[in-house]
Amino acid sequence: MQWIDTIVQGVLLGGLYALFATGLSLVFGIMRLVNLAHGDLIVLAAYLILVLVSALGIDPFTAALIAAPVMFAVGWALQYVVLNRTLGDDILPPLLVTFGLSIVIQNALLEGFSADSRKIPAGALETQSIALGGLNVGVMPVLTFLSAILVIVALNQLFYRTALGRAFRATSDDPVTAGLMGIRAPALFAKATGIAMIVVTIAALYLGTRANFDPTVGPARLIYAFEAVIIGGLGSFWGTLFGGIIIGVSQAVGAAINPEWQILAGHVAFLVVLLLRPRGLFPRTVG
Amino acid sequence: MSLLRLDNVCKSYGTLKVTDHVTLEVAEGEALGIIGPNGAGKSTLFDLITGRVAVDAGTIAFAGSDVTGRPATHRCRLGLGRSFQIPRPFGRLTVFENLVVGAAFGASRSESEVTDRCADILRRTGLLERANTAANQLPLLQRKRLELARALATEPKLLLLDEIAGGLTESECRSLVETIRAIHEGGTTIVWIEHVLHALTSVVERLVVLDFGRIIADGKPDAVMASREVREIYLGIEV
Amino acid sequence: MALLETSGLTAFYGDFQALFGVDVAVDAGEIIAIIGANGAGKTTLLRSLSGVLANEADAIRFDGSAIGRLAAPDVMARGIAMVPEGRKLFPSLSVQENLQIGTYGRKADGPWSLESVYELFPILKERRANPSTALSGGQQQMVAIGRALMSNPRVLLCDELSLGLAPVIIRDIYAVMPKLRASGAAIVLVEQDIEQALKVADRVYCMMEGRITLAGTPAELSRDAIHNAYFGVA
Amino acid sequence: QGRKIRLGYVSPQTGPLAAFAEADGFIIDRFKKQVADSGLDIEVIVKDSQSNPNRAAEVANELIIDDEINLMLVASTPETTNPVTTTCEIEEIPCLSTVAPWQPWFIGQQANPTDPGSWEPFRYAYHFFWGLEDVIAVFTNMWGQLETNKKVGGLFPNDADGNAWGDPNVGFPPVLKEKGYSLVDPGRYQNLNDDFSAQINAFKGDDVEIVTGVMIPPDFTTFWNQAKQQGFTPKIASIGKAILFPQAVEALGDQGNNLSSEVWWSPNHPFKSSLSGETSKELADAYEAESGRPWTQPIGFVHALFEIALDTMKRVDDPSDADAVADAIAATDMTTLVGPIAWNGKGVPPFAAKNVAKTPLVGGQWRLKDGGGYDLVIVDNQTAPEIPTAGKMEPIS
Amino acid sequence: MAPSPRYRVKTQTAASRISLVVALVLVAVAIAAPLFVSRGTVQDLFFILTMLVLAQFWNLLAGYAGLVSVGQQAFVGFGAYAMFAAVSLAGLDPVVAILIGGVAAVLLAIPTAFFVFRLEGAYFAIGTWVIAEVVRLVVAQWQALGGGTGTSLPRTATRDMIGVEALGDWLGLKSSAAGDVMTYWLALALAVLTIAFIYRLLRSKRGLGLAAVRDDASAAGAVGVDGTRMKHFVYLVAAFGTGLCGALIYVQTARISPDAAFSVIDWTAYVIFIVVIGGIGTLEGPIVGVLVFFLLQNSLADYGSWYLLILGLIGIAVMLFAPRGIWGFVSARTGIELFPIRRRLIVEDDAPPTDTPES
Ligand SMILES: Nc1ncnc2c1ncn2[C@@H]1O[C@H](COP(=O)(O)OP(=O)(O)OP(=O)(O)O)[C@@H](O)[C@H]1O
Ligand SMILES: Nc1ncnc2c1ncn2[C@@H]1O[C@H](COP(=O)(O)OP(=O)(O)OP(=O)(O)O)[C@@H](O)[C@H]1O
Ligand SMILES: CC(C)C[C@H](N)C(=O)O
Ligand SMILES: [Mg+2]
Ligand SMILES: [Mg+2]
Repeated sequence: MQWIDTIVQGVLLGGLYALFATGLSLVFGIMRLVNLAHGDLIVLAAYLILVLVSALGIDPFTAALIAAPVMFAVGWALQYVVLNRTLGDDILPPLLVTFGLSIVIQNALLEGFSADSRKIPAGALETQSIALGGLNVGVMPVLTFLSAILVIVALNQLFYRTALGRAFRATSDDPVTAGLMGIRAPALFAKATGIAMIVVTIAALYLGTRANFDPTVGPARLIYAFEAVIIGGLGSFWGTLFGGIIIGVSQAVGAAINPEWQILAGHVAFLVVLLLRPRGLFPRTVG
Repeated sequence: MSLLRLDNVCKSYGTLKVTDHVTLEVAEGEALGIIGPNGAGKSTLFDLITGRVAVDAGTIAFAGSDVTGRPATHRCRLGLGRSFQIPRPFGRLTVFENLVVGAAFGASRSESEVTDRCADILRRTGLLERANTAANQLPLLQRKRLELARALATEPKLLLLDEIAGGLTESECRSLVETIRAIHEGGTTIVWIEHVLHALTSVVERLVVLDFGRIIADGKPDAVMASREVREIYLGIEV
Repeated sequence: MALLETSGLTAFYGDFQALFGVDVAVDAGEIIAIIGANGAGKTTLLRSLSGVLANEADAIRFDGSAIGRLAAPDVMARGIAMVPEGRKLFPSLSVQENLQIGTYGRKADGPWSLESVYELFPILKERRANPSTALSGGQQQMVAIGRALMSNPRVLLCDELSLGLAPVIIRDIYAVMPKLRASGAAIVLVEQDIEQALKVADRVYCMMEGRITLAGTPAELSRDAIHNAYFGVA
Repeated sequence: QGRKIRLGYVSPQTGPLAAFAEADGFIIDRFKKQVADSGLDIEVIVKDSQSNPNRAAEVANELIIDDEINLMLVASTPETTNPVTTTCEIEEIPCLSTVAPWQPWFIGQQANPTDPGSWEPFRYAYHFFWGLEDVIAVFTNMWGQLETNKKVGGLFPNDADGNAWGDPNVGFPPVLKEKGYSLVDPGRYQNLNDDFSAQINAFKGDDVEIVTGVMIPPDFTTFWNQAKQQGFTPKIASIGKAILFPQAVEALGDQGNNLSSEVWWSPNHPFKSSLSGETSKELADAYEAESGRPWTQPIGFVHALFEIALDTMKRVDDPSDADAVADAIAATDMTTLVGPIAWNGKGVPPFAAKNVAKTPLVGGQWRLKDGGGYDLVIVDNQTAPEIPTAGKMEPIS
Repeated sequence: MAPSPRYRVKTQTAASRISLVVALVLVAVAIAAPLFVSRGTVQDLFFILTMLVLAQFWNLLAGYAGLVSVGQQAFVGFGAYAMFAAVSLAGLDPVVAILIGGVAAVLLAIPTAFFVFRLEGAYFAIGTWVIAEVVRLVVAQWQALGGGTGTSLPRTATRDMIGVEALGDWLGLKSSAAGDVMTYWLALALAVLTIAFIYRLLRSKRGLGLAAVRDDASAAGAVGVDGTRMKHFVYLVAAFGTGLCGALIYVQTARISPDAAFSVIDWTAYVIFIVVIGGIGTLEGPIVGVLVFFLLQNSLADYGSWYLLILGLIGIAVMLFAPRGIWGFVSARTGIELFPIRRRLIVEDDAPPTDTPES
């Protein structure tokens, strides 16, 4: 029973990691852009939600709804004005620019909000739980997991069922030929980052209601998010969820053996997967 | 005695068969031409021979040893030199340094002993004035010559040339032919992929035609060129 | 006045000049062919026309306006579609999606739609759910043509339709040219396969080393003249 | 007299630990004014550790070498105090340190922390704060006020504080055993942990009624919410560090009620500033009025740090004589805002007696106010009866 | 083939001959520096030199071998911990322990190379980062060295370091200052040896092969250059140098903890910043970069979070507007190279062939 509980909690944790990772996966999959500021953007969105909650007295879910279009605009502008200029074969420019951005966001937030540890209040929801045949699972973790699935289903619909999704895939295959189809890669990339920022807002909602955050906590989970993306395979959203679950379950199982091995177990699982499948578990075939 | 032997070599990219059971022998000292439509798998054949791309099936033997699974570096040191159809110079190195890389690594020599040889190759390929230019500064035609020069610097027993005559003026073309003839006469075996037929036929003694990854003709140039199939498929000229 | 015309068009790849003052013109409903050896600059010419390579505004005029400076998506939106050399299908997209994406930047009324393209190339309808990589070269070429037609272009640029295709398939592909012309589009064909080009073209330009070396109707041009222009002196 | 005295001060003004230093500016500004009145010529040079141990060592070096300070002051968490103290000890510069339990400060700077035989006292470094034995006493006293099964769950991270609290020799385990408590300690976890299910399962499995530990705020929130979600509510939760600052407790919504923690300083502490004569309450009120933010516990200690610095400097003839300054620190005997300070070895084991002076510690509980927000109510003072209590220990409902 | 006297290869330029002389003078001045500069300056120089060494090795990896690692802190931390173990637990002299730090880093690099060389590009970058995290987490379990708490060097260790006492007597310094001078000289030696080694490597046949692999790995394979071996070699060398440097840094700091020693920000992010600002793929770049970084840090560090904010903005701006860094910008305009590695062919009896600098 305890092991089942461990696995269930690990899977739910994986949902959180997948939510952190999906925006990253989107941007990485379409533009091959490694965004080191991803975690900080999540924290930025969390502050935005917090401000809306405290200024307007609304609940966090409504606030996230308002924050999402704002973050879309932030992402759009960021990609259009800055990040598009770093794209190319060399991975260093995006790495360095987003790292710089990470430092800038952290310290700007520090100036604006101080180092206080904050939390988005979610009221009674925070501690509610559902009894599942002898197991108690928290409502919030379940909501987080369901949101991850919802986000992935929605992104898959967008990606595989709409003209915009076709354009994303085509541009990611071959931006020059995509131009011949009338696709403006810079604007399209900006849209992709905008959409990634909507996912970031959802991740921020759960990060901010789950535990305290301060301007510097962004990078802490970035590495798990990257691991989830890479385990899943470039550009596969379900793969990213699966990657998140692998990390989450490994951590939970590691912790159940000894909390000293919790984080280590996640990393080791990542390395083992890469050892066996250097391109991840579900790589999208590239022609 | 055959220097290179391909035995039922196959290669597919996804569902596309690019090399389809190719069996081919090249004798020591021979000059062989390969022609065929775009996408017939000519360059891929070179990739397979040099080990840039791994075969799906079949074996490749060079200079008496089976090199099928061996890395490109190894094959180069055994004496396989090639030029790339789309030139791939070491862009930030000078032209001269590009050759030194070939001579020092491909021919396993120390740097100090290769200067004269590389300079001599540069002179013969008409690149001496550009010796100290960064390779990414060269215009296309000189890049193609650099491909040839760098391949020569590895002191190959077998030289694989991939479309080096395209876009040359008539006199340039003639001097290129002279150069290649001289290399051949110096004892180097040559396999040459070329669309500029008159240049090719003035050097090679044997012509192989590739279509859809298969060898569809193999023989003396005149005979091959005269065959109805080749004229239709390759030249697109109705007889 | 011609529908699409260039005057003194030049093109560079870095320091390397690939086109030296090229003048060509296409009228509505006309098929012109551009022939020449490898590396003559044919593809470069089409890449300039389609906006992939930037140019002086006035070097290219389309329907009365200077479009040389426009980027590929803007050129495409005005009605110049391209079938690129080597087909360049999107491997992540299915056959049908490859066709659909042709309308992304231009949705114009006209004879071409998913149905009419499938009618033109029935085999594609059968394979519409396949990934585009799973098609034979000829079928891929059909997708590339269909994809360009989907936007109902006013000018269709075709780069080496016969590239790597078996003669029979080439014949099939060229058989649709009259249908395309009948639908009202002007067509620019780039070809190494001289015979095919001469058969369907109204006018022919011969290129060598980035210049037009010969122009005229197929009837006006002798084989020898073409051979000279094609290979230099044989 | 009349000689220029330079004090260096290192604290984490930016980064994750910045909350500890938020009142620094307030205290130092007032200190400068008060010094001016005293007739001494004292300059205070402040450096930011950026919450980074590498940076802390670097700025300590700068203060010593470039600014040629006579006395180093350092505060707030072992991540700040230890690199600075180590540097001072090597550079032979007197160093006064606080706001870190003395064990992670003292033992954490020994070359081999696992071998007590090898531990050595410091020549120039002096520390004042409480120790683990105090927090253990305070916690067990609070727990003793309520009826429990005496099963304790421990949450100790693998950092300086966590390792000290969980240490099998000097930490909680031996004392709890002696006092009849049984401890469930699943092991050292990493900070910024996302999942405490393993610990919660272990606690549930062993029927734990008391939870204790020293955690960073996000981790405690994660743990606390998960515990409730997974149906685990202990009677008592006594947690160090995480619920130190009122904002952190407020972040818990109404889930913070009756959480308990050690109290090192509060406006109710019956001590006065030797600089200004203000009571604790007056100083806290002044801070709240000036900054518009609630008082925090480090205020008393940072203030006391400067009190001792001034007192010491008044007693030395040549501030640049490091040995004289160190000896003067050792000879301190005064009452500060945080209580009496003297390095007389009282309550400290012999190996650390020379370098550590202890301050009183009591226990408190956060109580939800009617209009929202929390009050910190002192509920146990058996360890320091001079500090008045304002209520009794209550179980978490 | 009989050598003919007509052709000659030349690498030096007028600028490089001058710079060699200047460099020798500078090194001589640097050796003597502790005699006439303040202790603060000696420590600043120590910081500059050690960051320079880290930057040169990262540059060797990323700029010359195309291996963008964000996990070099693994070697800094591991080298430093090995040094601590050798000093605190085995009682060795710190100078010996520094060497042990370097060796330990290589021993760590051998198994990790096996992992990371299965990955490419961004995957390689993330892979190196994860491995550094794993090493940090494992070292944090090492209780004898303080686990997650960290530990300090025995106070007497640096004092008793070889030569420190003699040095102190000779210069009339107190032992901590003499220790500084000693570690400074070690850093100076390490930096000079690092630059000399990398410069020699780049001028050697191996360096030429490395450049070829960087420019086009596939073409390099076709002319006989074994790219995999080349990259392994560079990775191991960089690990050794980085480990040595990490050990040296922590001899001076005397206090270690896993978070500090394996800090991705301090030992990799700032190092990347230095290399990129200065100019990646040149030996001069890291030198320029470390000076700029030092000046920025010194002039801005008192502005709290604004310092880091501005640092971040400068990094972004340089990458966007001068992607080849300050030195790249200068040398593209002036053609100056202080460490020329280009082999120029000189034809003796003709006029020398014309030179065109690379674009
Ligand atoms: N890496 C690859 N992945 C997928 N397909 C490939 C790859 N390399 C080559 N091809 C395909 O293999 C086929 C043969 O290519 P190859 O370059 O060998 O032709 P070729 O005969 O040299 O043609 P050309 O005369 O145009 O140079 C082409 O259809 C090409 O698109
Ligand atoms: N991206 C490029 N960079 C540099 N040079 C190029 C590039 N693309 C083409 N060239 C060169 O420009 C010239 C014209 O090329 P282009 O592709 O237009 O010729 P083409 O007539 O289409 O030849 P083909 O029959 O081989 O398709 C050639 O010398 C070619 O090698
Ligand atoms: C990978 C590193 C260069 C930076 C890291 N992501 C951080 O922000 O902490
Ligand atoms: Mg080819
Ligand atoms: Mg072409």
